Amino acid sequence: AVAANAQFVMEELRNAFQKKTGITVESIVNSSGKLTTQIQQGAPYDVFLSADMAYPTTLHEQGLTTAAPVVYAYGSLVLWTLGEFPLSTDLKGLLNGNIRHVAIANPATAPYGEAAVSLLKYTKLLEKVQPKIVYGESIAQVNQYVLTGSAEVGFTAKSVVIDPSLKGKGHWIDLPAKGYSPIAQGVVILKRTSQLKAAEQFTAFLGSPAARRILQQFGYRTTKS
Amino acid sequence: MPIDWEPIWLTLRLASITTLLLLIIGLPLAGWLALSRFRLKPVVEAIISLPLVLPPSVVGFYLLLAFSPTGGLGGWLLRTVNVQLVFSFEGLVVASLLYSLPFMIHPIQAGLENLPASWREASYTLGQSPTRTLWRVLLPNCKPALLTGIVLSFAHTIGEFGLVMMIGGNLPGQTRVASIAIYDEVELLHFETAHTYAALLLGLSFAILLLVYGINKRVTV
Amino acid sequence: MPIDWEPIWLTLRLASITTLLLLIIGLPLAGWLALSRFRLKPVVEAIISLPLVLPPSVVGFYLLLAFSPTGGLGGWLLRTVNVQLVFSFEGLVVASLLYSLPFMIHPIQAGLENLPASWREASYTLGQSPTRTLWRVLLPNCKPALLTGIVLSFAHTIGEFGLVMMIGGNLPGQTRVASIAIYDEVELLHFETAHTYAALLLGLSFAILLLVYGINKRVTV
Amino acid sequence: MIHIDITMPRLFAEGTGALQLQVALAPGSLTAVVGPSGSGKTTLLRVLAGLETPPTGRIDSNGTSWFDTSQRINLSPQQRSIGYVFQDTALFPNMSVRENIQYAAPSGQRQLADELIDATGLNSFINKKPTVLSGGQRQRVALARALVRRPQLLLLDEPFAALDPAAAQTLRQVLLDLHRTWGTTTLLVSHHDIDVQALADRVIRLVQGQIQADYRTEVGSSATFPRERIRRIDFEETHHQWVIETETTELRSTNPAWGQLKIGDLIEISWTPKAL
Amino acid sequence: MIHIDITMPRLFAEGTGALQLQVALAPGSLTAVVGPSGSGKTTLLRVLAGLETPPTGRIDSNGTSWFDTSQRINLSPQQRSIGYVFQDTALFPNMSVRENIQYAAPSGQRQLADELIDATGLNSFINKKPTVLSGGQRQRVALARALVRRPQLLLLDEPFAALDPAAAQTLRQVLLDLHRTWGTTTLLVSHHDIDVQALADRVIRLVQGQIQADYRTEVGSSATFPRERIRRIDFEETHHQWVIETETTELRSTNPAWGQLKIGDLIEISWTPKAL
Ligand SMILES: Nc1ncnc2c1ncn2[C@@H]1O[C@H](COP(=O)(O)OP(=O)(O)OP(=O)(O)O)[C@@H](O)[C@H]1O
Ligand SMILES: Nc1ncnc2c1ncn2[C@@H]1O[C@H](COP(=O)(O)OP(=O)(O)OP(=O)(O)O)[C@@H](O)[C@H]1O
Ligand SMILES: [Mg+2]
Ligand SMILES: [Mg+2]
Repeated sequence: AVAANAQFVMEELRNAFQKKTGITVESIVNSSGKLTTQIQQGAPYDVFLSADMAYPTTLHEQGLTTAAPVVYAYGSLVLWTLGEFPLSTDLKGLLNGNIRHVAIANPATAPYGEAAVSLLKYTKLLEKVQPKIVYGESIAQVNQYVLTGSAEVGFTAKSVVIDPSLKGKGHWIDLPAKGYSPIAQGVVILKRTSQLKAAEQFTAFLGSPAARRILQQFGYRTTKS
Repeated sequence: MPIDWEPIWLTLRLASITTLLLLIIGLPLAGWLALSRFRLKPVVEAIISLPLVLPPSVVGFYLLLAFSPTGGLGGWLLRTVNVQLVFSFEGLVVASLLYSLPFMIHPIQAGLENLPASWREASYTLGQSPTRTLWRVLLPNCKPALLTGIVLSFAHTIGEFGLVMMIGGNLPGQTRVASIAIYDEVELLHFETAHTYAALLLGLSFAILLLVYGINKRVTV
Repeated sequence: MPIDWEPIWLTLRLASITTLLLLIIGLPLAGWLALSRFRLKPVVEAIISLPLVLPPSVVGFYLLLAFSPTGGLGGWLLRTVNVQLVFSFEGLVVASLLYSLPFMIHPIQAGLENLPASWREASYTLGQSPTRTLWRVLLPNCKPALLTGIVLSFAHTIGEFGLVMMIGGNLPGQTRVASIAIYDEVELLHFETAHTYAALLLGLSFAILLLVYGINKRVTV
Repeated sequence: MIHIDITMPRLFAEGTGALQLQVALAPGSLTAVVGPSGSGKTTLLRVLAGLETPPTGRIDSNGTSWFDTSQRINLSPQQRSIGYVFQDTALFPNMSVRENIQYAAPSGQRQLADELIDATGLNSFINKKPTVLSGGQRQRVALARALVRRPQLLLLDEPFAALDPAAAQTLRQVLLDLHRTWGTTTLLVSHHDIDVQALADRVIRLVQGQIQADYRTEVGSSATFPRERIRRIDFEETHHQWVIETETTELRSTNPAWGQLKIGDLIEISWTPKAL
Repeated sequence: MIHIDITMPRLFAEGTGALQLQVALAPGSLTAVVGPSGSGKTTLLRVLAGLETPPTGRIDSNGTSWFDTSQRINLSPQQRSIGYVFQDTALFPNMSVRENIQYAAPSGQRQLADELIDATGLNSFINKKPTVLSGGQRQRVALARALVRRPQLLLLDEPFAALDPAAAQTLRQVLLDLHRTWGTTTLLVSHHDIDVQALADRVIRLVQGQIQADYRTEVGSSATFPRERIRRIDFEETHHQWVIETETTELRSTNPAWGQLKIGDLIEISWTPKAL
């Protein structure tokens, strides 16, 4: 089970893992919250890659995992637009009158949204930008808002914008990691798994240099800073 | 935990407005479908049901494409009447209209088609137009079907969520309706709050539905 | 890009089975609601519409709680008939049944209520039971309403997604229906694939609906 | 014997009132119920069929209680061995003529259904749907359908109203034959004296829900005046009167209207007893 | 003058055929259409009203073409200034009696609606819904409704079938009065000779869709024989015959059925011309 924001990199990781071990991995994509609920109700998943640490921690506390969650990567935030708007790391550009809507993921449920809000707070722009903010259910919806032109700019994950299929679609900039805490991505093995060995192999693989390379390619950081 | 009533009122407003507009659009359309002998009628009937077969969030995605200020329709609307359909209550209404249309049209059309032909014929021979016949004679005589159309549209709009989430952008007081609020709480694993919201929504809806059915019974008996 | 047909077949299978089961459950229930003079009828009518007013994923959440092997109902089912309703095709069917029930019941009930009382009375005086009257006299004479029930249930089951996603868990070949497949592609920003899937689903559904409406026209003219 | 004793509030043309009557119908009798429009004739049939439930009363057929408010008995229409021909026929539009008639036929009784189709002259229409039938054809189907279960009590609500005289005569004959063969107790609502004449052995006249007259007639067809052809028609100058002669009757009248008649025209005389 | 020349394929009791007729109706005439059940009477009215479209034909009212296949003219029912009383009344269940009648009334014509309600004896029922009316009451509402627009052509499909003799007589009188006042050309389908007698100045007899007879009668009510009370009734032993006397008529008959009659009973004589 994979959280929505990790699905791009997951494909690549899956292929690499399969090449290495010959074990096929099926990924089930959904939002972290729904996956957590499903796991609580006995969903037949083996490994859970969450978009944050909170959900896997909850599962761990309920005794549904084999061990405490492990961070396998950190996501980083980017600002993305399809238009001609100049983007700057101080986010001042968001005040541009031609920008009607700024898409961020729901800060209550999505870690990237939470990060975006804390960044806006840090740059003291939150109040001014607030009327323009629209909330996506997840990063995926933010992406759709930006791609359809419904929102002129959006805060999304770096892993999204560097996906080859989106090459040339608008421009984006990295946002300084100062204003928000890096988005830790946790992984846990679920107790109900019937393939404990393969699951362990997979989590181990996530920490391997090969996996790290892939993660980095997709815009993840593998260390905290 | 304090309950935020705003999403609930917003939902009821959305559902009421949508149902009302659907009645205004749906009655003539259903009447036309029931009375006309147009050869391509089955095509129109099938098209009306089509939005249903796509998942709401996907319909929402296509509407987003159409409504967005850079899109053809959305841009035109923005320029000419300065109405923006994405991330606004108006947009939710338009999207709900489209998606709930079959729930209004089909029952009413079926109801009209089941009426004895002689009523229509009698009204025609009395010199009355098909429109007047529809309003004064046919529709008042298929109340159960009208009721079905209203209840299904209303209930469906209350529960609609994928579409609303997509088009609306979850803006408190504007597009953050109850279904999204509950959804968020479930996502957050705040089950208690979700239960409360769900119970409230169910209770209110139950009261409204009961009222509607109760009145219907009074009227028809 | 190769198209994975599995989700589409799965969807059609789910929709057909659900519609068929809904007919089997819905016809007697609608008949009972239309014919009986039970005092609490409005309550039953309201309850049938209730699942509609909650967002599908929230209904899915509650069903998950009920169906899960640790839940009362789910556990009981697992122990006695060894059927597991969560994350299985059977579970999807049960959930869809519940959620699409009003789309089958309401139109048919309305259709039955609009028939002239004398047909029912004539059948009774001919010594025929309410059940036989329902099957042989009343239902065959409200074909448009039956059609509405079938079309709405079928289309709605095809498009249902929030519920299926929650209960089904997106398991390929088992619960990964077309609506979820499209949703996934949209989420992945694979718009091309999503368009293709959507077009396929629309095309197939359109063909099916057109067939249904066409046949209906033939039969009733 | 069928005993009826009911009170059923209704609104009549003259104001609120009640259908209130006590009647006993002899087994095998054919009773005509006549009376002005809105006097409660249809209501009486509906109460007997169990389609309306009066607040108080008792109906008892050959010792079986169908309805008794004091004993809280109220048999359903299905349990009451009745045949009912509705004023609006109430044919089932989805079934062909044959299917309408066979719908209620006990499986062994196919032959009776066929006989009835013959007797009512519906042979050319057996596979047609009721919607394409003329009003009279529909009425005949309804009659055949009501007879197919050999009911204990046959209730007819104006079965001949939509029939032309010849067709009505044919059907009256069928009804009379069937009535003679099986002796089904029959209640016939009619406005037409000729029906009363040709069929009924008893006439009950309802006015505003009350029995205004109840008398026996001579049984069956012997009581009718057959239509007869005019053999001779003359104006007798002396008495200023027309003289018309048919096979059995000679008629003399000063009414000038007779002048229109020609030899060969059919005349028919109907009558209404004084009490009505 | 209304010219009709149509051919309309239909299935008759005797097999497939066509309603085929050429008729001209004089302005202000009242024509009765008679004929056996299923002979095409209702079909004729429906074609005239524009509810059925024959494959070929022409209908022309006072110089206005209503229907002409050669010129591709086909006016809708609304454009044809007709009043139609359906065989099944087709009252609107959602409207009260008054609303049914006023539904089609031009706004200035409320008074006419009220007059018609009076004339048809519906005063006690104006606020009732049709479902609680008796069959005859319904028929009267339908007639009043069809008359309220003062149509050029009035089409009546068995309007008296469900009425008792007295009510029918009242309504016939209303119809006749209205007909005399406005001279509406009227086509009346009926099975009952008495209607033909009392109302029609011309009779068209249809059989299997073809005109079998078409003749004029003396105009209006002068042609009827009023009901008369029996003043004297005796059996004359010598001739073995009954002698019955009323105000205008003396009747002598060997038919024993007359023995049932009493002084004070009403008798009524109707007749059918030979041609029928
Ligand atoms: N469902 C009903 N509720 C209340 N009153 C009714 C109902 N049905 C009929 N009535 C009234 O009861 C009276 C008797 O009606 P009924 O139909 O029995 O008359 P009828 O003798 O059959 O007349 P007709 O010869 O015209 O058919 C009428 O005045 C009518 O208005
Ligand atoms: N819609 C239709 N399609 C085909 N045939 C029809 C249709 N309606 C009636 N018919 C047939 O046409 C013939 C004439 O029917 P019509 O209703 O005109 O008879 P009618 O003279 O009015 O008879 P009645 O006196 O019994 O009412 C009948 O044999 C009937 O079966
Ligand atoms: Mg009656
Ligand atoms: Mg007819």
